[in-house]
Order: sequence, then C-alpha cells, then structure tokens
Amino acid sequence: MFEAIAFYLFAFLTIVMFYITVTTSQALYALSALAAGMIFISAFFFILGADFLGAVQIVVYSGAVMALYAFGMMFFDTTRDVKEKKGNKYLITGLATLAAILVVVIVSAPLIGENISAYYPMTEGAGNTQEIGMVLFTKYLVPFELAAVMLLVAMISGIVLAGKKMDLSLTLMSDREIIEMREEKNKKVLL
Amino acid sequence: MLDNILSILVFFPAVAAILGFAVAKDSIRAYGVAVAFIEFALSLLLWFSFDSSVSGMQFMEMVPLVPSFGINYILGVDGISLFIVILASFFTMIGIASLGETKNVKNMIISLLFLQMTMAGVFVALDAIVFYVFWELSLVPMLYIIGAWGGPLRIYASVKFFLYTFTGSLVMLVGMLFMAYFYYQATGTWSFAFLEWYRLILPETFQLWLFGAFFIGFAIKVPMFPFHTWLPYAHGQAPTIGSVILAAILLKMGTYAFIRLSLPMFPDASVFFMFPIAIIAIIMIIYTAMVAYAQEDIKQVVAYSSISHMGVIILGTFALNVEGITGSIFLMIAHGVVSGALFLLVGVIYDRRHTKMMAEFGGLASVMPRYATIFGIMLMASVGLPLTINFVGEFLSLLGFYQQSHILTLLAGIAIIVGAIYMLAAYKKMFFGEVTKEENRNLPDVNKRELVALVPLVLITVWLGVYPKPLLEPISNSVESIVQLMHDKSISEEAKKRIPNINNEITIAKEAN
Amino acid sequence: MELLLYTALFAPLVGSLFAALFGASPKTLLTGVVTSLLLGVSLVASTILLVFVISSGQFVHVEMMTWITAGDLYIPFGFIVDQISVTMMMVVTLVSTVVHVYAIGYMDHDKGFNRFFSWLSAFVFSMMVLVMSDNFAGLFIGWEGVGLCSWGLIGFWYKKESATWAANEAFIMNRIADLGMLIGIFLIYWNTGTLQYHEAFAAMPALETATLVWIGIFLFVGAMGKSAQFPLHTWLADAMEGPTPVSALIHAATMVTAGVYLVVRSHELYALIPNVGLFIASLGTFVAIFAATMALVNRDIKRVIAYSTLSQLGYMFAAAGLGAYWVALFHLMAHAFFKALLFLGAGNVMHAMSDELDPFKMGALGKTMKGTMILMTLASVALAGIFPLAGFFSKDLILEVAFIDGHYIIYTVLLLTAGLTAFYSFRIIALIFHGEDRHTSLGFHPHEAYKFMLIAVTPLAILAVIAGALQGSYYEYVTLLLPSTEYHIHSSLVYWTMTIGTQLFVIASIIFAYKKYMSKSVKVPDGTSAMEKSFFYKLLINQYYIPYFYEEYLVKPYRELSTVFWKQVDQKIVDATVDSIANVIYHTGENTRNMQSGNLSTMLKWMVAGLVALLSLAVVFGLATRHSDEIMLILSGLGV
Amino acid sequence: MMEIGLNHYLILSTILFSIGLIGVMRRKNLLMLFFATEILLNSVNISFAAISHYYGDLTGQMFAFFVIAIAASEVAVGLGLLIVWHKRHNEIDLDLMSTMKG
Repeated sequence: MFEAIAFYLFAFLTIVMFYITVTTSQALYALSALAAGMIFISAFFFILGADFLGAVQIVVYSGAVMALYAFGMMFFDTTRDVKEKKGNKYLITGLATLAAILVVVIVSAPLIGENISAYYPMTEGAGNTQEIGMVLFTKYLVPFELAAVMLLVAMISGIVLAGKKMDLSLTLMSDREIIEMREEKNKKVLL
Repeated sequence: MLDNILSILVFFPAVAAILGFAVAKDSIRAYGVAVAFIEFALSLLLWFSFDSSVSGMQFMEMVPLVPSFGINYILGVDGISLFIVILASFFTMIGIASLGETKNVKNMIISLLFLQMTMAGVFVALDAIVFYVFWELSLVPMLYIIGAWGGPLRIYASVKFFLYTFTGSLVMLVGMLFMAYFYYQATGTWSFAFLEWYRLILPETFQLWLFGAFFIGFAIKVPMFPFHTWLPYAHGQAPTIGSVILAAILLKMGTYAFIRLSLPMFPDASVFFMFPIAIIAIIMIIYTAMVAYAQEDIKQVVAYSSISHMGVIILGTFALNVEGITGSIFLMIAHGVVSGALFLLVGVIYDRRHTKMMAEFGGLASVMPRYATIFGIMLMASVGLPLTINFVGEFLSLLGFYQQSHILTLLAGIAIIVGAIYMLAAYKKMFFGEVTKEENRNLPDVNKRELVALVPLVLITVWLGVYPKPLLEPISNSVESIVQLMHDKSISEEAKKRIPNINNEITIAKEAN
Repeated sequence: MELLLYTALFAPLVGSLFAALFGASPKTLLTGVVTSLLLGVSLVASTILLVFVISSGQFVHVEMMTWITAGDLYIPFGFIVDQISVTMMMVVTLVSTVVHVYAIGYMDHDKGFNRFFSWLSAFVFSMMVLVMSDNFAGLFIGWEGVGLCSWGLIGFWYKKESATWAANEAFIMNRIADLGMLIGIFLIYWNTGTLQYHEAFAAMPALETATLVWIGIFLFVGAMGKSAQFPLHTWLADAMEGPTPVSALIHAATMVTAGVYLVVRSHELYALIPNVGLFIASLGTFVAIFAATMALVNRDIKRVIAYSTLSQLGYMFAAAGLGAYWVALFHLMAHAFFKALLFLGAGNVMHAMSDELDPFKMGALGKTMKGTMILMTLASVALAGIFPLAGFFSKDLILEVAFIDGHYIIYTVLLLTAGLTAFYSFRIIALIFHGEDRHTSLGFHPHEAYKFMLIAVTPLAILAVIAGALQGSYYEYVTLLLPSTEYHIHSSLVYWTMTIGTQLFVIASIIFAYKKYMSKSVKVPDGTSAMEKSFFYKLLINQYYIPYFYEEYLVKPYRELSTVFWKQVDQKIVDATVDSIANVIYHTGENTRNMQSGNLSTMLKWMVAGLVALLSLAVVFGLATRHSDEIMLILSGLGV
Repeated sequence: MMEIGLNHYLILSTILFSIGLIGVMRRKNLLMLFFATEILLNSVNISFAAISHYYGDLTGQMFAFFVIAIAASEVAVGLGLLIVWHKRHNEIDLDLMSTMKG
C-alpha cells in the first residue's frame, strides 16, 4: 500500500519534472527541474531496495552532474533565447513513444516470455551495498576499473576543452570585439 | 613439380607481377614476354603430362583453409578446363608480345599478369569459395585495363562492366552459400568442394532456385541476351589487348561455369530450363547478328559477333549430350582463338588509322594484302567454314542440340547465314572497292611484331580445324563422365529421358561390334 | 591406287598453296604453269583411277585420318573412288585443266594473276573433296569449300562494287541452302548413327518414311543452293561478274552440278521416297523453262549462258528426280564439256570486245574470230541437242525418261524448253558472229585469242562432239552402282516419231533464231521498239522481278530491321533498362542526400526513426523465429 | 493496481524515455539536448533497477551503475566541447551547426 502510494507519487513528480525540463524555454528552470527529477528517481531506487544505487544517483547526478551543468551554464549567455523551431509535434511524440515502447518490449520480452534465473543472485542477509560491493569487485572488476579510467579521461578532456583561452570571456567582450575576433578566425580558417 | 603444377600455374604470374614492380621500365616488355612464355610453357607441360584417357580430375591439390566450414583450397584440371587454361596462358603471351606503343606499359603488363593469375585460378579451382574469389578478382585488372587505357567513354564502360558482372556474381555467391548450407543440412558437414557437391542429389524445387541464382551470375558473364549490353561498351572502349583477353577468355568463364557447376549439380533444372535457355540462345544468335550487321564500327561488329557465337556455345551446352557439350567446349576455345585474332586485327588497323569506323576504310585489300588475307582467314573461321576451328565446335554444338529439338536447331542454324551476312558485309566495306580515302593509300602492311601474334593464331585455326582430335578426345572423355553423372543423378522422368545414358550406349556399341 | 587417289586429290591443293606463296607479288607465269601442270597430274591420276574402276569394277576406298570424334560421332577423312565419283573427278579435272591453261592466256594482263590461280586450284581441291568424300561431313567440307572459292573468284575483281556484291550474294544464298544440308546431316546422324555413305544408306530402309522424307527434303535444299534452283537461283546470273574462266569452271561445269551429284549420290535415299523425287523433278522442270525464258531476251552473253546452265541443271534434276540417276550424271558430264566450251568461247569474245557483253553491239565477229566461232557454234549445237553431238544423247534421254514414266506434263515442258534452248543459243551466236557489223561503229577492234587458248579448249570441243557415243559403255559401267533403269520405248514407231519430231522442232527453233537475228534490221535496242515495251519483255528482262523482290522485301527489311534492333531495341530498350536501374539507385542517393542536411536536430530525428525501424525489425524477426514452425506451415499451405 | 509490479516500472520507464526522446528531437538548445539525454539514461536506469529487483539479480544494478558513470563522463566531455563551440561561435543553437551537410 505504502509502496504503491510512493510509486505513484514519485512517478507523477518525475514525469512532471522531466516534462518541464524538455518544454521550458528557460535553461535555469530546466536545470532545476532536471535536478529535482533526478532526486525523485533516486526514490524509486530506494523503493526497489537498491539503496546504493539511489545514493549514487543523488551524489552523482544531483551533486556532480548538476553542478557541472550549473558551472557550464555560467559560460553561456543563458538569458539569450535559442529560437526553438517547432517541428511536427505529433510526429515527434509518436516517434518517441513508439521507440520507447519498442525498447521496453525488447528488453522485457525475454523476461516475460521465459523464466530466467538470476545470474548474480542477491545474497541473503547481506545489505544492498555489501552485495554490490561483492559483485562489483569480483565479477565486474575490470569494467569497473575501465569505468574509472574513462572517468579520468573524461575529466581531463573536460578540463582541456573548457580550459582553453580562459582569459577570453565573450560575455565581457563587446560585440565589436567579438566580431573582430571572429573575422580574424575566419581569415585563419580561410588561410 | 608436377604435383603442384596447378598452383604454380596460378600463382607464378602473380608473383612475377609483384616482382615486376621492381623491373626497370625499359626491360618490362621483355620481362613480361618471358614470364608469359614460361607460363605458357608450363601450361603446355600440363597438357603433355595430362592423361587423356582419364575422365576425372587430375593434378588435384588440396590445402585446408577454413576446415570448420569446409572451405579448402582445391585445384584440379580435367579435359574441360585444360584447354581453356592453355588458351588463357597462350593469349596472355600473345597479348603481351603484340602490345604496341602503350603509355604506362609497365602497369599494363603487371595488370595482364594478374589477370592471367585470376583466369588460371577460375578454371582450375574446385572449391566454390576459391572459385568465387578468382571469379571476382578477374574483374579488377580488367576494370583497370579498360578504365586506364580505354577510349573516351572508358570510365562509363569500365564501371558498367564491373557493376554489371559484379551484381550477377553476388547473386551467384548467394546461391553458393545456400548450396553449402543445403549440403550441411543434408550431410551434417560443411563443404564447398565442387566434387562433393556433385554427389548431392537435390530436390527439384531447390534445383530450380539454385539454378536460377547461378544462372544470373553466369548469364551476365557470358553475356546472354538481355544482359549483354555491357559487352559492346567494354569492347568498344577497351584497348586492343583488353578486348582480346575479354573475348578470348573472360567470356568463357560464364559458359565454363555452366558446364562445371550448373549441369552436374542441377540436372533436372537443366532439363527444365533447357528450352527457355535455348530460346534465349537463339535470340542471342539471330538478334545480335542482326545488330552486328547494323554496326558502323568494325570492333563493335566483332563484339556483337562474339555474343552471337556465345549463343551457339550456350546451345551446345544445353544439348546435354556428349556431342553438344563437347562441341560447346571446343567452340569456346575456337571462339577464343578466332575472336581474339579478330580483335588483334582490328587493333592493327586502329594503330594505323586511329579509327574503327568502317566507312573510313575501303579498298584495303590492295593496300594491305597480307592483312586482308589474315583477316579473310579469320573471317572465314568466324563464319564457321569447315576445316577451320570454329566449324568443328559449331557443328558439334548444333548436332548435339538437334537431338533435343529439331525446330530450335533449325532456327539456331540461321547463325551460319546471319554470321556470313554481317561478316561479309563488314569485309566488303573494309577491304573491297577502290581506295577512297587518301590516308589509306599508304598504310603499311602488318609488321613483324603483329605477325608474331597473328600467324600462330592462323596456324591454330587451321590445325585444329583439320585435326581437332587431340582436343576433342580429352574433352569428350570428361564430358562423358559429366553426362553420365547427370543421368544418374537426375530425378525426373523427363531428365532421365533427355540426358543420355552413356554406359548403355557404350555396351550396346560393343555388342554390335 | 591409294597413292593415285591422294595424288589426284592433293595435287590441286599443292598448286594452290604454291600460287598462294606468290599471292601478293606481281604476275609470274610460273604459278599458272605449275598449277596447270599439277592439275594435269591430277587429271592423269584420275584417268588411271577411271581405268581401274572400269576394268576391275572395284572401288578405291581410303581413310586418311580421323577428323571429328565426340561421343558416338565419328567422322574420318575418308575418300572413295567409285563409278559416280570417278565420273565427277574426270569431269572436274579435265575441265579445270583446260580452264587453267586457258586462263593463263585469259588472265594474262591481270594484276591478280597469281592470286587467281591460287583460288582456282583451291576450288578444284574443294571440288575433289566434295566428290571423293565417303561421308556427308566430308561432302560438306567440299560443299563449303567450293562456296568459299566461288566467293573469292566471283569477287576476284574486288574493286568492282558489283563483283563483290555478287560474291557476297552467292555466298549467303549458298549458306541458306547449306543450313538445309546441315540439318539433313543432323537428321541422318541422329537416325542412323553415322555419316558414312554406305552405312547410312544401309540403315535407311529401316527408317520411317516421314524421317526419310525430311532427310530427302533437307538434303535437296542444300542441293538447291549450290545448283541455283528456284528460289535460290538469282546468285548464278550475278556470279557472272567473275572472270570468265571462273564462270566456265565453277558456274557451268562443276560447282553448280554439285547439287545434282548429291542427289545422285543419295540415290538410295531418294529411291525410297519417290514423292520427293517427283517434287525434285517438277522443280527441275520448272527451273528448266523458267531459266530458258529469261535467257530469251537477256542482252548479256554471259548471263544468257548462265541461264542456259540453270535450265540444263533443271534437266538434270528432272532426270534425277525421276530416278534416272545415271542419265542425270551423263547429262551432267556432257553438259560440263559443252557449257565450259561455250563459256570459254564467250571469254574470247569478251576479250576481243574489251569486256563488252552486249551481243547487239557485236555482229559479224565471225570474220575475225573464226576459231572461236566454230567452237561456240559447236557447243551451241551440242547444247541444243542436235544429233550426233553430246547433247542429243543426254537430253533426248531425259525426255524419253519423262515420257516413259508417264509424266507427260514434265515431258511437254522439257520439250518446249529444248526448243527455247536452241533459240536462245543461236540467238547469241547469230548476234555475235553473223549479221551486220555493228561493233566497228562503236569503236571496237576485235582480235582472235591466243592460239594456245584455242588449242587448250579443243579437248572440250572433241568431247562435246563425241561424248554421246560413249553413252553405251558409260551405261555399262556406271550402272554397277546406280540403279540400272534402262529406258526403252516399246513401240519403235513412237520412239522414232518422238526423236525425229524433237530434232525437227529444235532445228526449226534454230532457223527461226537465225532468221530473226541475222537480218540487217537488227539494231542496238534503245528501249523504243514495241517488243521492249511489251509486258513479257519487261518481265523477262527483269528476271520476273525476283531480284527486285529480294532486294525490296528481304534485303532492305533485313537492313532496316537490323538498324532498328541496334538503335531502338538494343540501345533504347535493353541498355536503357539497365542504365535506368543504375540511374534509380544513383538518383535515390542524390535525393536522399538532402537528409544529410548537417542539421543535428534533423539528424537526431532520423536517428530515432532509424532506431524505430530497426527495433521493429528486431521484434518482427524475434516473433518470426519464435513462431517459425507456424509460419512455415502457412507458407507451405500457400504453396511456396 | 495497488500491487506495484515490474510492469509499472516499465511503463514509467517508457514514459520517461518518450519524454527524453521528445526533448532530444525538439530542442534546439544544445544544453537542453544534454538534459534530454540525461533523462533517457535515467529512464533506462529505472528499468534496470526494477528488473534487478524483481528478478533478484544484481546485474541490472551493475548496469545502472555503469550507465551513471558513462553519463558523468559524457557530461564532462560534452560540456567541454559545448564551451569550446560557444566560445568560437557565441551560440549554442543546433540549427546553426551544419558543417556535416552532405
């Protein structure tokens, strides 16, 4: 009973938040709604008994990713509206729904159709975090390490990419300066 | 040496071609001739050590390639393929020897040597995958030869040639894969070996489908009507040497494959499709002969005449009896020699005048008598005069098919009439009459280099016309075994009736004696 | 004897190859002499063989080597000398030796002298192969070989458009007939299992009549081409474009009689199918009168003689068709002698008149060319069938055969033709040698031919005179092989009435011809006289409009159809279809290029669309594999 | 209805996935595109966790875990690129990025 109420509540909230994220024209609203949605999603993880995952969700998404976005947005002129060209709304919605249903059908078909047994069954009596630790550092050790390397690489690349010409700030430059700089660049390109 | 002679035959030119990159430009011609000559000598050695009385495969070699899928490198030669292999090496030699002033002569010779490898490979391969690989590889040097040394439309022609034949072969590949799969289903092991496929008796419906798949690949290669339109372009644009090899050898791949694959593997389907194919063959014969008659370009005349002759070869093949198939194989060789020679002859005049339009000539008989004589001999061979090489093949092909259908043979026999019409008309336009064009008045007659290429062809034309036995005997032996195989394998009543049972006839003949 | 056989056969080939060596070099008398000598050798060998065959009554049969073997088919190069072939050999070698010697003089000034002798000897060789072969395939070699040589010799003066055209026409017409012959050979092979004459003929009585009829018809089609029977006759008159010795040898004495030879050789076959024989006889009779009528008005000496040849071939076929094979062969032989003589005489006239062929422009040539006049008159008398020359014996016999067999229509027509023959023969004799001198005013200065040419042809003249006397002995020996149907009219009254009646009719025709064409009123026709405007004259001078018909309704449509096939069908339909397939693919690529707008948003949409498509496929295939059994069941139910 | 089963989660996941896809397709703001991809990844994560829960198998959670790691890397790199792009062109409008036009 409680589970059901929680599910429906969070489901509703998540959907609303994400809906706001994709529809609002204000980047800041979108960012806030997304962060909220992420936190609501972690609720599902808790409901499902995946405590560790829920925690990771909050830490990584709401903490790290959102913070990254927030910092990133500082580089952009978020107040400037990006012209949203409205395409065929129904087509997009239809396509999206169809794709989603198909994905789910494919993923769930074997589950529904056949009785598959657990590959790495949950250990009785152990907490979720403990279980995860056991599997992660035995069976998934190599992927885990790879993921770590990947994150490192991503971090470095992020720094390198974003850190170039930190002394230049388009927001502080006047429009004329920007135009001049562009022309210079174009010339270089042309050369 | 003899144990691996086929591999040597196949890969010697390829190795020589790779080494050829290192040879200096000035000496490449001599190098090419030497390599081609050694190759030809090897093929002759093959012939001399070949046992004519054996009907099966000889000089078999086998190296496993992908054993789990039954893909092996299997080579072997029998009476059917032997002479085409020799013909291929012969024409490569003649072609390189007669090569006139050409730009990038080094690339040309290297391409030709690679081409020689693929040609030898196709005719001796006994594994479907190896066969397919050589089959497709043969397109590449030819594409290059047409595309790099061809006439103004060379890119169009070469791309058309490549795509057209390639499309056909892909369908053939699908057929091969299905055949292998079916073999796997039937026996539990994978195999791509022709000889093992021979043993498999397929249900009739499968035969029909597979025959169709193979047919498309082969028919485009032959080329059969209505898949023939790439050929005039390819010939029209190709340099002389390209046309010679294309007409003499590459076209034979299609008809050879019919005999090597379609007939023994799908006897019932062969009988089922006999009449449709015969009708196509007759259309080829008459229609292309008429088109040849309408041509203004002498090379196109020869190109269309090739198609017309290929029609007779197809007809002989689908006679499904020893006489017809033997005739068609012999005609393949005959047509190779004759059309190769005709293309060389066209090349001779093209080198001098840089045009192939017949209207530009006229009266050449008095200017270039030797040229006119050789052309005349080859023309008569092409027309199928007795005591020339073509007659033997044409006679046997038509004779063989006569057993199957009288009316269709009568129609196909029109070949000898229409063939005479376009050839004589072309000869008249080029050689007879007064010399009308000033440029033609002082054309030099054939020179030594050209004679070196042409005289052997003339000699072969007459020799094999008068005494074809050395070829006919081994061919006939091998064909007998194939026909017997077809008879034994066939399922339907119709097929049993149409395909003669050799053993019976042999015993009957013995009793009669 | 074998050596003699090979000598007779290959001597001409050696001569031909020898002459061919000098083919491109300027005239050397040597080639003419050597080829003639070798032919003489061949003639001597043939004569010895003839004597042998006559005296011993045996055949000479050799098998030189294997030619074609495949499956059950076995064709050797086998040669046989029996009564039939030795007759032909004699005719061929004799006439060709004479013609060779004659041609040394005739071709004296020609640039292609060596080439000419090479071709001519090659022809003799082919003809020898044709008559000596012991199987149908060998016959076919010779058959095509003579066709080839005829092509080369008709088109000998290859700079002349009309000559090369005629050469091609002859070759192609012959090819049409050869197809029939080839089919006949196939039929023989598949029904008897062999192509050897004696084996095949031995097996024939066991075959069904229908099959035999087909074999007979197809072989005869072959004969029709070579012997220029209607409707394949037009090439013979056009073949007169060749040098006159060629016309004498090929288009009168030897090659054109090959058809008759074939029918005679296959007498065992035709004896089994008398209906086909009757058809042959009827066609022969028709051609006899058909050609004779065309000869009546023609204004070209050589063409007149060509039509006369055609007409005489008709006679031979009439005889052969009626089963009188030996009579046909006898007439063939006699005809060869006097017709070759006639042609060679015409050649002299042509030479004298600088290649002018219109007899109306000649007249009174007898004064300057006495020798030629005598020879030609002799030949014409023989041709007309006047006693006691060769023609009388052979031709009268054919008439008798027709009469005795009760084919009165054939008899009447042939009799009528005999009159026509006499008329047109003497029409040209009269026009050329007698009457007013019409040529001097046209600037011609005729002269007699070389002496040796005249001497060379005398053997023919002698034979034309005496051949008839040989009839009895000839009958004796040739009927060892051929059916010995002796024709006797039971009532001697009827016999004498007929013979004398025929003679009188023929002589009357000759006198009529002389009357008409020796008169002083004969002028060079200019198309104004009433006769020239008459319908029949036009019909005949245009050869019944048959060449016109062929040109308009066969040659032209063929040419046009060919162009249509090339320009319309091949390029606009077949090739265009292929190209359009390629174009569809190309344009699809070109059009779908717009999809790659570079706009990330659009591309994302496409990506999703693609994802949907792929996922749907995955689902469909997943379901299909899961339910494959049911699907197979349904498909098999549908019959796939 | 009241018993929450796997299907409920899957349906939720579907809905969220659709929303994400709509975002991907409709938004022209590059930043929004990143947000939408986060939604996609998260919707899948929910399914993984739910399947893991209902089948008593940890693999699903493991997958979700790695997905989060990938999402993090993606954001890091993506934002870096975005910043570079913005610096160069002073805009983050998708429609203006069309150098890949074929």
